Amino acid sequence: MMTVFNIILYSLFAILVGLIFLGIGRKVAARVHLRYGPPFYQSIIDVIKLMSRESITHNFVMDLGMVMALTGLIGTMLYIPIAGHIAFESNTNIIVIMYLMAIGHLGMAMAVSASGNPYANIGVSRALTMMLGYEVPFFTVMLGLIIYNQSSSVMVINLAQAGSIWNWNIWQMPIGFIAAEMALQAMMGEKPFDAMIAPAEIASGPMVELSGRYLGLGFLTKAVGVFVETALIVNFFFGGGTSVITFVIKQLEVFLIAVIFDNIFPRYKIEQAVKFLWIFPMGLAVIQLILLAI
Amino acid sequence: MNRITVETLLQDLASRGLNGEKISEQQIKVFASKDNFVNHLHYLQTIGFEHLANINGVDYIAENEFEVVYQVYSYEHKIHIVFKVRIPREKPVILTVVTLWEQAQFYEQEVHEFYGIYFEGNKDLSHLFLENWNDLPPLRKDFNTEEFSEKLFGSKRHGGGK
Amino acid sequence: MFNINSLEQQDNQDKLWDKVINYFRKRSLWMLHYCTGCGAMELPPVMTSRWDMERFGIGPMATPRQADILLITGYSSVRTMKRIIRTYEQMPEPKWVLAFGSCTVNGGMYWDSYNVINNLGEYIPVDITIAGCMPRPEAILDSMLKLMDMIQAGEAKAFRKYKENYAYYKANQDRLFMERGPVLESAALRYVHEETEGGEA
Amino acid sequence: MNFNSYSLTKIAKEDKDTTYDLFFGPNHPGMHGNFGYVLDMVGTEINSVRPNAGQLHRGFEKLMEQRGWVQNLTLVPRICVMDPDPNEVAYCMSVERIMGVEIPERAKYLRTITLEMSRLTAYLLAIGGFGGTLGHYTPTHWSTADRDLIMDMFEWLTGGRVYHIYNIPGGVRSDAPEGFFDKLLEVMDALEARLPDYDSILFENPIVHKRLKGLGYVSKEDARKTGLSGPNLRASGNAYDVRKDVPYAAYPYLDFEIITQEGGDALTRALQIRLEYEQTINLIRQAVKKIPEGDVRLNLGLLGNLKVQAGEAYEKVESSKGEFGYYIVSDGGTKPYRVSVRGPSLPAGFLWAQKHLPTMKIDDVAAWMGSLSICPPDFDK
Repeated sequence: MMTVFNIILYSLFAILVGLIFLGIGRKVAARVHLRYGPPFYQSIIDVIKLMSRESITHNFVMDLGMVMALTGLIGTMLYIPIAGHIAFESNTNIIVIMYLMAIGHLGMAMAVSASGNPYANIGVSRALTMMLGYEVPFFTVMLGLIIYNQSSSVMVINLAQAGSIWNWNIWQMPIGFIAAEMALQAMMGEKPFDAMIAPAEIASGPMVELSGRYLGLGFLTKAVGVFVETALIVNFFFGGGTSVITFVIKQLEVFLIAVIFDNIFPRYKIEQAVKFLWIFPMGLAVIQLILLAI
Repeated sequence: MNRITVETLLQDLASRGLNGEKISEQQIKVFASKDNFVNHLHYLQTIGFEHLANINGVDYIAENEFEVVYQVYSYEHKIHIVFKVRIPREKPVILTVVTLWEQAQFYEQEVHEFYGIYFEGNKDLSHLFLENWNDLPPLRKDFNTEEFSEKLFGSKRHGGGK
Repeated sequence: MFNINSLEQQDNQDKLWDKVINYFRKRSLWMLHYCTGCGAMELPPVMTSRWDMERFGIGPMATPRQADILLITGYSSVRTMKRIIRTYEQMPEPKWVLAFGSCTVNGGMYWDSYNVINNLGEYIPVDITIAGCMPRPEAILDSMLKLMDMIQAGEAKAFRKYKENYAYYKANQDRLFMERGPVLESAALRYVHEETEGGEA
Repeated sequence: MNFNSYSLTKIAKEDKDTTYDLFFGPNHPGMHGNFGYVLDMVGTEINSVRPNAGQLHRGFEKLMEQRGWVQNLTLVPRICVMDPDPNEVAYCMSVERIMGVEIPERAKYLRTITLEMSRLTAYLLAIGGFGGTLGHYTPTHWSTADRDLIMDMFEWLTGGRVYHIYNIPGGVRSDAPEGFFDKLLEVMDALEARLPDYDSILFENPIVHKRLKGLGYVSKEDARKTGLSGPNLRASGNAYDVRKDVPYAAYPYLDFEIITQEGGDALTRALQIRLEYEQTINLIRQAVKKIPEGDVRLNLGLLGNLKVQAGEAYEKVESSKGEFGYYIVSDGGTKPYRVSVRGPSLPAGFLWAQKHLPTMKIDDVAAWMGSLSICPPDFDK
């Protein structure tokens, strides 16, 4: 019973924090554009509005896919420690996280292919291609972390960095951190790696056919995704957090760096993006791995 | 190639049997017959008039003739030629110039759509702009646009006032 | 023609829930990124730094499925009208239509054109019309704020009008799009060319 | 790493059933205006393309035959909403040519200033367009806000923000208000000071270079033969500019060079716009400095009843998109007998679409369209 309660609490927390992050991101982007921007709670309003709208479904697979995308990411989130709190304790949770994170995209792919819109299909094939691009360097960095800490538990990596700021992995493996940051940019779908959304090319890609509740679920997936991805970086490189507040502040910093980069670059084409990801972050990750091995 | 002036160009064209008139220092108009105008345009193209700016029609309903006007310009000589060809209104058929300029394809489609002039040799004269159009080509003088709008869209002069 | 009474009855049924949800609806208006005419030229200033409509939660959206507002930015030709109707019918409810400029009221300066419809309201229901050619950015922003007030008060119900009077709208639409004969008698003067042999020059 | 060489789409090209029609526009965020291409696709590669025009068709040329000579001035700027003044000037010049009148010197300078201001607004939009099509919205937001500085100046000068109807047959409507030129020079300084920002965020951005380089190449000869004009022509290495070759307004008195580049691809066209942007600021400064005192319009009698003697003329003006030409036939009445408009975008929008797009993927369509500065209303009319 307690676990069920925990799961609901964790998911609500992740969704709320993710949505507020998205709102703050929009606000920061607006400042870069020299304008005021929406209030920070705008994303929450958007989602509530979307949930109240008429929703057009194409078939059962579309409903299932959208729910699968959201639950996949929420499932991932449950294995990630937030300032020492964790829903499911596990010794090898990096492996589980690696698997579960793909489910979000696969669910989206299922839902979107079911709609049959060619723009959506192009978008989803781009999203999956992009996944190939960023997962390889990101998991290589993770491999480095596992070797360095002799453990594949996020909690252990987290605790190893406790004590002082200088224990953080960002100082221990700076090259790996840069590689992970680049991969993170692609993971969150921020520019220059947002080829899967690309409104000017494929009219917002996977979201073309989504209306009302489905788009709302898409937003929630995005919000949880942001939470999960920033939480991973904070756990791996910034020493987790002593309290939930500091943890979330660190997450926000990681997210805002991504937002700033998002606003100073145009987007790569998908093949250019994958090429970039397989050369630069991958190269850096391998260099880091070699340095650790020596 | 020597720079041609308006006067020498008019003389040159007169020797080839084309009447012309000067409009300004850098612009002339030329009248050609529908039988051999393509040759003349080809000649003009070879002496440097390589820019086809537009093809448009004019409906001279009083004289019962259409006129097809080719706007040709030379980057070298800096002269613009308004090249005019008259065709009868009952049988508005003229040769195409797609072989000389590729973009003529679309100008001819446009003139066909708006005047009903047929360009012999042009393979695709489908409508570019109008859909579900069964009336006279709209730019002909005997097409009454106000009456059309009134019947189909219910428009009223002065917005229905007065 | 429009059955106002039944609309009001429907409104009274779910008032409380609507009041709450209307707040969220008015604070998050997504408009469709479709420029049907030249009035769209004043949208970039409204969307970007100078007037910044995102302050009010208004933003452009890529597809009709995602959008709440359809902006008819100026005159619409017959071909555009077809696409507007398709777009409008794809949008999920609740949806609103803003019509820009004089051309959408009575054709404006294109009143006697053979390809521009005169009164947009005959083909789809319009919530707000903004006068002017083209409307200034302030007018656009003001109309958005007015629409927000109308949504909060539950007055912006034109999309229901479309359902209840579908026959009326459909008849008007069909007049334009159904296969039809010539509108004017002068069409008999048309010349039809028969390809002569050796047509190639 | 060449993804094309082993992609499945190559195999699929032979299979007839795998192609599908994709409607790129009119209702598409990447489309410039209400226009569209129907793309015949295999995977993400384009097989062939069919322009889907006509959504903007208003029958301008017919309507102009229904209205008086001066009434038509309300119609002409609406042919190109991004850059409206060249239309007014070309129309007025054609009318003046038929009437055989010469406008006062001060009016010529005022026309030049409005033309160049209009060009600046169009270039700022084009800069925003480059950003938007590449998914880079920061320059879009900046440049649209900067464009408003000029819009405010236009409003002060003419009373209209977008459509000005400032040029009339015989000159311009009224003289510039007091203090206008000083303020205009200030605005020019402000806009010039913004250029380094645009350089660093857009024109020198490595990803922009990567995206645009080699896209939509037009060779020097092809550009001349197919009727491209304006920045597109000059970016392919042709030194042709109506302002220099067939001088009009006050351009003969101003000192400027035709800017040409050799590249011929989308990147060169983007840089061309950036270079000409600088030149335009310079031209406005020169014109403001040299403007003489005097009348701003001829007395042509009551303009509402203006009669133009029989005749015809084709006059062209260099707009931000290329050569705008007005061919006007008058039969001596109170209405034109025929007005034909030459819009600059047709060769790019139709012909080059059919040449370029089948070599591209869906990714590049919007950027390609922006780079050729295609403005659909000027061929849709």
